[in-house]
Amino acid sequence: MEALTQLTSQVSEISYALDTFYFLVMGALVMWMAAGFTMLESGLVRAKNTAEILTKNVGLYSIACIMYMLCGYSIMYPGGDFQGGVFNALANIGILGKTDNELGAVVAGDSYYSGLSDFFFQVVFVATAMSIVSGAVAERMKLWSFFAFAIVLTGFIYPIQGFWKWGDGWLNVMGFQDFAGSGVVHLCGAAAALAGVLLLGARKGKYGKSGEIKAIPGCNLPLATIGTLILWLGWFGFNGGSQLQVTGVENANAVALIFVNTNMAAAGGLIAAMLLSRLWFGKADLTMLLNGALAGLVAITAEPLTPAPLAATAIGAIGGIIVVLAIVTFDKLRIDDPVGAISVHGVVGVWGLLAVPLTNADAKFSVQLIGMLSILAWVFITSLIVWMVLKYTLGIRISEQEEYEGIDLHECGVEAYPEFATPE
Amino acid sequence: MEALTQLTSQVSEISYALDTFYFLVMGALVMWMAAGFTMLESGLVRAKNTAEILTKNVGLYSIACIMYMLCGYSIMYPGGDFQGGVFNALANIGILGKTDNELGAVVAGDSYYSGLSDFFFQVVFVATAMSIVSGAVAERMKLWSFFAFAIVLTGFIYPIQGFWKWGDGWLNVMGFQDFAGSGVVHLCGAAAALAGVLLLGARKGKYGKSGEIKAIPGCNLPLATIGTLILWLGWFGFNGGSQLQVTGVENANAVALIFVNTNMAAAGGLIAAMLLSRLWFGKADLTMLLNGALAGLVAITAEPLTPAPLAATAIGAIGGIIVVLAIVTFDKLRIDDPVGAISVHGVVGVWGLLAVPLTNADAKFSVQLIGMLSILAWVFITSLIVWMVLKYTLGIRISEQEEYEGIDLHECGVEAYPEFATPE
Amino acid sequence: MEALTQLTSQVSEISYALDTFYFLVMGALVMWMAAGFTMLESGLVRAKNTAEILTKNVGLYSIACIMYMLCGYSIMYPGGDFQGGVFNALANIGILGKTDNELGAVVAGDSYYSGLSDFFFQVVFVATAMSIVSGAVAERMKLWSFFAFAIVLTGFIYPIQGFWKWGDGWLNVMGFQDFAGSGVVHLCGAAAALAGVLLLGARKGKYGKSGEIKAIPGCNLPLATIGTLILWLGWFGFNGGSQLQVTGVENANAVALIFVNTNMAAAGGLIAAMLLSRLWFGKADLTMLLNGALAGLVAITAEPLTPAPLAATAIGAIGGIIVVLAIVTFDKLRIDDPVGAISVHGVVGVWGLLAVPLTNADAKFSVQLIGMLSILAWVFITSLIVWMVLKYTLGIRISEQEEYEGIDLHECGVEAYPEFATPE
Amino acid sequence: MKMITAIIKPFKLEDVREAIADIGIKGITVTEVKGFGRQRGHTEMYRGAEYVVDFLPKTKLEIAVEDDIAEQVIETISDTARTGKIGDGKIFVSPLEEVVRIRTGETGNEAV
Amino acid sequence: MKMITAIIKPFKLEDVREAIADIGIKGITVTEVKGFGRQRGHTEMYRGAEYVVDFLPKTKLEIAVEDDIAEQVIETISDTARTGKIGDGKIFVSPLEEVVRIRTGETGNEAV
Amino acid sequence: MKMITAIIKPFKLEDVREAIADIGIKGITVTEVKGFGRQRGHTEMYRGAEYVVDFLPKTKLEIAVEDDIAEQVIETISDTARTGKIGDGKIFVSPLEEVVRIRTGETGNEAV
Ligand SMILES: Nc1ncnc2c1ncn2[C@@H]1O[C@H](COP(=O)(O)OP(=O)(O)O)[C@@H](O)[C@H]1O
Ligand SMILES: Nc1ncnc2c1ncn2[C@@H]1O[C@H](COP(=O)(O)OP(=O)(O)O)[C@@H](O)[C@H]1O
Ligand SMILES: Nc1ncnc2c1ncn2[C@@H]1O[C@H](COP(=O)(O)OP(=O)(O)O)[C@@H](O)[C@H]1O
Repeated sequence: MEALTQLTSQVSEISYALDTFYFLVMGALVMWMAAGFTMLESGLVRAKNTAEILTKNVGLYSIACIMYMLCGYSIMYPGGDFQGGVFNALANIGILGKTDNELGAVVAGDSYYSGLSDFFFQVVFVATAMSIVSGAVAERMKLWSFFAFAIVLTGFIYPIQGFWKWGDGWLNVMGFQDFAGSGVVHLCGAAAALAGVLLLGARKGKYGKSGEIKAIPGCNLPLATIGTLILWLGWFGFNGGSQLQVTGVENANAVALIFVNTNMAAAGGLIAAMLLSRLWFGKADLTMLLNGALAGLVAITAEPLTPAPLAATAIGAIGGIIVVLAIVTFDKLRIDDPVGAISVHGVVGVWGLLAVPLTNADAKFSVQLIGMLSILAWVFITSLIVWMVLKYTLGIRISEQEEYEGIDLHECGVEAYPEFATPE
Repeated sequence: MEALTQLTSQVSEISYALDTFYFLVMGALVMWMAAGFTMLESGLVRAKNTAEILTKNVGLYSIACIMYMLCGYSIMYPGGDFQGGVFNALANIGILGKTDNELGAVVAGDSYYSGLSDFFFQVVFVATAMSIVSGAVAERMKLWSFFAFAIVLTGFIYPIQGFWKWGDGWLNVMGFQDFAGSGVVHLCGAAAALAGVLLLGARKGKYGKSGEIKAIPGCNLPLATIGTLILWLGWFGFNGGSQLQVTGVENANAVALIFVNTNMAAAGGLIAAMLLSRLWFGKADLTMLLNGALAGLVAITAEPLTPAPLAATAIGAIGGIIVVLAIVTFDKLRIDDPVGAISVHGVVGVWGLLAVPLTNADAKFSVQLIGMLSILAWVFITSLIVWMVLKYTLGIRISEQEEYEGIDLHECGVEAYPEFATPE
Repeated sequence: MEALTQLTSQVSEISYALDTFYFLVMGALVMWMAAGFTMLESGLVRAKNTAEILTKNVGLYSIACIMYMLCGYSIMYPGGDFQGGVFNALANIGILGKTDNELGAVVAGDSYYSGLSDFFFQVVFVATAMSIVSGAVAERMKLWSFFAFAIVLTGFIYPIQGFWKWGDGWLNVMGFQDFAGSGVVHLCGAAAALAGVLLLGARKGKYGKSGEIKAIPGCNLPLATIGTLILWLGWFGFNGGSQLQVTGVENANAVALIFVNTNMAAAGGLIAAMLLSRLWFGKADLTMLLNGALAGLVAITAEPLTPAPLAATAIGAIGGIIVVLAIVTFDKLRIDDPVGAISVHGVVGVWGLLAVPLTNADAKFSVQLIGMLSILAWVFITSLIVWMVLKYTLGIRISEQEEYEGIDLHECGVEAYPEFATPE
Repeated sequence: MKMITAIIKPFKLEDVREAIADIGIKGITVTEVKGFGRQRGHTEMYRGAEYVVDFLPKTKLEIAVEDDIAEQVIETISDTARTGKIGDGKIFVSPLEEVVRIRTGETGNEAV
Repeated sequence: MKMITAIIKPFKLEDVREAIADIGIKGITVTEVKGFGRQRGHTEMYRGAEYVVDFLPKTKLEIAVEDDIAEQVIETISDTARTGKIGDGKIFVSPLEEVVRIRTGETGNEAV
Repeated sequence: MKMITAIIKPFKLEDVREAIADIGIKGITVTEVKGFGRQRGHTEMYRGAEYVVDFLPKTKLEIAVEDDIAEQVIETISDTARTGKIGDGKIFVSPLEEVVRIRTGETGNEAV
C-alpha cells in the first residue's frame, strides 16, 4: 500500500513536471514572438528608422517584463495563489520572496503546474500586446514617450482588462469566450495603437497635397518575412499553451487540435490574402500575404479548439480577406499604420471574437459583442488619455527635420545600415 | 485495486500526453524549417528576385498544408484510424468533423499519441519536400505555375510515394529503410525540382556564349547562413520526431542518439565541404559550407539511429564531399540550380539511402536501390508531365524582359530591398 | 503485486523519457544560440568582413562538436558512465560504439536521463564558449588560424577547466558555485578572446594617430538584434537545462524559476544599459542595449536559482551597467573588441560569479574568487601560448591590404552583400 | 549647349524635378553623391566612441540644355532648391560641344 | 581632349565596354545613376496604394579621349547601346583641358 | 573657373580631403564610382564557377575652383593620392562657365 502511495505521489510529480515543462516551452515560443514583431516591423519601415524600431521592440519587451512583475500580474490575477510571491518580491529581495507549489498540494491535486511557469507564460503575452503598438506608431513617434506609454499599458491598462476575462472578472462570469486572446491581447494592442495613431497623425509624405495616398515601401522584405514566420511558430505556443495543461488524453488531444487549427488558419489567411491581392491589385503583394497569415492567426486565437481543421482554415481565410480590406480602408481614411497592425490585430481580432459562436455552442454572439466593445472602449479611452498627457508633456511626435533625416540618428545615434542605405 | 486501476489509467494518460507533446514540439521544429528554406533561398538569389522567392516559400507552405489536409494525408495513410476525421472534415465543417483517440483506447494501449499530432507532424514534412523545388527553379519561373505545381505535388505526387513507405505500402513491406525521409522527402523534392529545371532551362546569363559557366552570386549571405542554421535546428525535429515516440527508456535513448547523430552529421558535412572547397578552389566558399552542412543532414536522415556518433560524422562528411562535386558537375552539365537543391537533397539523398546498409543490418543494398529508383522514377516522371502541361498552358518561364528586370516587380509588384539595391 | 511492479517500471520509464526529452529540448535551444552569435557578430562587423565571420561561426560550431566528441567530453567527465561509449566510438565505427542506460538501471534509480542527451547538451555549451572568441577577434584574424585555435580550445582548454567544476574536480569539491557557467563557459571564452586580442592588436583605423578612438559602426543592426533575441531565447535552454532534471515538483519549480529569472535579468540588463547610455551619450545606442541584455543573461548564469525575480532583475541590471563601462574602458585601453564580447562574457562573467554569495548561502565569496581566478588564469595562459604558437607558425593576422579590402574576398572568395555594399 | 550640374538637398529633388519639367525640360540624370561644404556633418556616438559624419548626402542633377534656356533653368533650380539655410548647394554650368540621342542618332539641339 | 559622357541602359554596359575596349580605349569610369527622360517609369501597387517609380536605373560612362578618336568612340557607343526603344540614352561631349595620370604625373594625351 | 574631377582609390579619400582643405578648398562633391583602367579586377570562385570582377571601386571627387588655384589643387591631389601602384587614378580638368550658390544666389568666383 505504501508502495502504491509512493507511486501515486511519484505520478503526480511527473504530471506536474510535464505540465510545467509544457508551459515553459510554450512560453518560450511566445517569447520568441518578440523577435517576430521586431523583424516584421523593421522590415516594413524605411532604413532610416530601423535602428529605432529595433530599439523600441527590445525596450518594450523589457519594460513589459518588469512592469508585469512589479504590478501587472498581481492586478490581473488577484486571487491567484502565486502573485503574492512575485509581488512581495519587492519586499523580499534576495533569498526569500518566492514561493511555489509544494509537493503536498500537488499530490492533493490542488495545483498541476508551477506558479512561476504561469507567470512566465503570462508575461510574454503582455509583451505581445505592446509590440502591436510599436509597429503602428512607427517612423514618427518619440522614443521615450513610447516607452512611457509602454509602462502604463503593460503595468495597468492591459492587466485590468486581462483580469476581466482571465482573472475571472465580470467578462468571464458573463460567459465571454476568448481562448487565447483575440480580444484580451490583440484587440487590446490594436486599440491602444489606434488611439496613438489618431493623435500622432500620418507620416510626412504619406498623403499628398491633393489627397492622394502615397506608398512608402518597407526597406527589407526578407526581415518582414522571417518575422512573420517567427510569429507563426510562436503562435503554436500562444494558442497551444493557452490550454494550460497537456496531461490527460483530452488535454493532449486539445493541444494537438489547437496546433493543427492554428497552422491551418494561418495558411488559409495567407492564401486568401494572396488571391484577393492578385485579383484586386494584379500582383501577389508579399506584404499583404504576410499580413494575411497573421490575420489568420489572430482570427483563430479567440477559439482554436472548437472548429474542425477545415473550419479553422475558413476562419483564417476570412481573416485574410478582412485584413486586406481593412488596410486599404484605413489608408483611405488617412489613418497611417505602416505595418498594418491595427488591421491585423484590431479588425481581425474583432472578427475572431465574433466568430466564436459559429463553432462554440457555449458562446453567445451578444456576449462576445459586449466583451469586444468593453475591451475596445476601455483600452482606447485610457490609452487616449495617456497619449494626450504625453503629447502635452514630453511630446509624442518628432520634429519634421528629424522625421526627414530619420529617427535613428536623433534618438539612437546609430544607423541601422550605415554602409548600404544613404540617409536622405 | 481500484486505486491501482485508476493509477494505471493516469499513467497511460501521462504517457499519451508526453508522446503527443513530444510530437508537437518536434513538428513545430519542422515547421520552423519553412523559415530556414525561405531564408536560405532568399540569400542565394539576386536582390531583384527576392520578394518572389519569399512569396513562393510562404505560399507553398500554405498550399502544402491545405492540400495535405484536403487529400494528401488520406492518400498517404489510408489505413490509419484518423485520416477519416480530417478528410471528412470536408463534409463536417464546423463543430463536427474531428475525432481523436479516446481514453479507453489509450489505456488499452491501442494509441499512444494524438492522431492530430501525427497529422501536424506529417503536414510540415510535405512542405519541406515542396520547399526543395522552390530553390532550384528560382529566378526564372512564373509564380502561379509554381503554385499550380505545388498543388499537385503536395496533394498527390508526394503522398502516393509516401504511402509506399510510411503508409505501409509495398516499399515498406519489401524492407526498404528510410527512417525520416532521405528518399520519401528529400529525393522526392529533388526529383520534382530536376524535372522542372530541365524543362525550364538555365537563368539568362548563367552560361556564356562560348560555353563558360558564369557565377551569379547570392545577394545576402547572412540570410543564407541563418537559413541553414534554422534548418539544422529544425532537423532535430525532423529526425528526432520520426522515432514517433519518446516514452520508454529505449525510445528516449533512441531520440537522444538521433539528436546527437543529426548534429554530428551536419558538422561532418560542413567541415568536409570546407576542406574540399579550400583545397579545390583555394577559398572557404561559405555557400559550399552551408550546402555541406545540409548535405550531412540529408545523408543521415535515412538512418540516424544505427550509426554511432563517429560513423554519423563520417556519413555526413561523405555527404559534404558529394555535394560539392555534385554542384560543380550539374553546373558543367548546364543544369542551373541557383541554391544547389538538387545536389543537396537529390544526390546526397541517394547517398543517404544507399548508406543505410553500412550500419543497419536489417537493410539490404538491393532493396534500398529499388526503393530509391522507384521514388526517383515516380516523382520525376509525374512531375515532368505536370510541368509539361503547365508549360503548354500557363507557361512556366517568365519573359526575358521580366527576367532582366527581376521577377519581383512583375509578379509581386514590390521590391525586396527598395532602398539598397538598384534593380538593373 | 506484479501489476504494481510493472506500473512502477512504467512510471520510471516515463520519468526517464520526460527528463531526456527536457534535456534534448533545452539542448536544441542552446544549439540555436550558435545562430544567435552568428547573427549578432555579422551585424556588428563591416560588410566586407561579413562572409568570413559567418564562415567562422558555422565552422567553429562544427569543430567544437567534433573535438568534443573525440576527446573533450571524455576529458571533462572522466568518471561518467557514458563518455567511454562516445570515446570508444573511435574504435567501434559502425553499429557498435554506443551504449546508453538500460531499463534495469533506470528502474533502480541509477540514471534518470539518457547519457547521449547529456552529451548533446554539453556539446552545444562548448560551441558557445568558442563563439565568444570569434566576435572579439573579428575583422582581422586569419580564418585558418582561428580554426586551429578552435580545435585546441574545444578539445582541451575548455574541457579541462570544465572538469574542475562540472566533472566534479577540485573546484567543485571546494564548493565553487557556477550553476550554468558564467565562469566555465562565458569567462572561459572571454579569457581566450582576450589573449587573442592582445596578440592580434586593434583593427586598422580603430585608433587614430593622435590617440583618438574612432567608431567603426556595425553594418547591419537588424541582424545584431535578432542575434541577441536568439541568444535570449537560447539562454532559457542554457540555464533551464542546467537544472539537469525537470521531473519532480522541486525540479519543475526550479526550472520555472530559472526561466523567470533568466528573462528578468536580461530585461534588467537591457533597461539599465539603455538608461546609462541615454544619460552618458545622449542617445539610446542600440548596440549598447543589446550588449546590456546579454550582460544580464551572463550575470544570472552563475546562479539563476536562488534569487527572487526582483533580485534577478537587479543582478542583470548591474551587469548592464558594468558592460557599458567595460566597453568604454577597453576602448580607452585600446583593446579592440568589435562586438564587446570580452566585456559581456568576461567582465560580466566575473560579476556573475562574485554575485552568487549575495543570494546563495552555500557560496563563499573567497571560493568564488579562487574559482574565477583559476579559470581566468588557466584559460588566458594556455590560450596565449596557443595564439603565440600560431602567430609564429601560420600567422594570426591578415595583411594590411587584405584588411583594407576585406577578409571576405581573401579568405572566403565571396562577398556577403555583393549587390548592396561596395567594398572600399 | 550647356551642361547644368546642380548639387541640391535630397529632399528638394521632387520639387526641382517638377519645376523644371514645367518649363519644358524632358531629360535629367540624377546621382546620389556625398557633399562636403560649409555645412558640417554631425558628430555621433557609437558604443561610446565619437564618430564624425563629415559628408552629407546630396543629390546631383545633370541637365543638358540648349543655350537659350540655360539661364531660365538655372533660375528655376535655384529658386526651387533654396531653403536659405546652409547646405543648399550649388549649380555649375559647363560648355557642351555635342549631344547624341542614341536611339535615333540625332545630334545637337535636336538631341537634347 | 574630350570627355565623353554616355547615359545607357544598364544591361548594355558589358557590350559597350567590350566594344570600346576593341577600339583601344583603356579607361572608363562608371556610375549608377537614375534617369528621367521620355521613357516613363512604371506604376506599382504597394499595400493597395499606387506607387510611381519615375526614375529609371541607368548607367553613366565617362571616357576621356584624345580629340581624334572622339568621333569613333561616340559612334561605337551609339551603335552598341542602341536597342531602338525609348530610353536608349544619350551621349554628351564636353571639352577637356587637361588630364593627369596620378601614378606617374604624366599629363595631356599621354595620360588619357 | 575650372571643374577638377579626380578619380582616386577610395582609401585615399580622407587624406586628399584633408590636404585640399589645408590649401583652402571648402567644397567637394564625392561619388562612388566603378573604374575600369589598366589595373585589372580579380578573379573569384563562387560555387566552383569563375567570377571576374572587372570593375574596381573608385572614388570620384568634383571640385570647382577659381582659375588661379587650379594648378595647386591638381598638384595637391596628385601628390596625396599617389601610391605609385597601378590604379592610382586620374585627374580631369574642364572649363566651367558659371557657378551659382543656391542659398544666396551669388555667382562666379564668389560662389565657388
Ligand atoms: N567648390 C565646390 N566644388 C564642388 N562641389 C561643391 C563645391 N562647393 C560646394 N559643393 C557642393 O555643394 C554642397 C553644398 O555646399 P555648401 O557649402 O554646404 O552650401 P552653401 O555654401 O550654399 O551653404 C556641398 O555639400 C558640395 O556637395
Ligand atoms: N537633357 C538631358 N540631360 C541629362 N540627361 C538626359 C537628358 N535627356 C535624357 N537624359 C538621360 O538619358 C536617359 C534616356 O533618355 P530618354 O529620353 O528616355 O531617351 P530617348 O529620348 O533616347 O528615348 C534619361 O533617363 C536620362 O538619364
Ligand atoms: N580615359 C579615361 N576616362 C575615364 N576614366 C578613366 C580613364 N582612364 C582611367 N580612368 C579612371 O581612372 C581609374 C584608374 O585608372 P588606371 O588606368 O587603373 O590607372 P593608372 O593608369 O594611373 O595606373 C580607372 O579605374 C578609371 O576609373
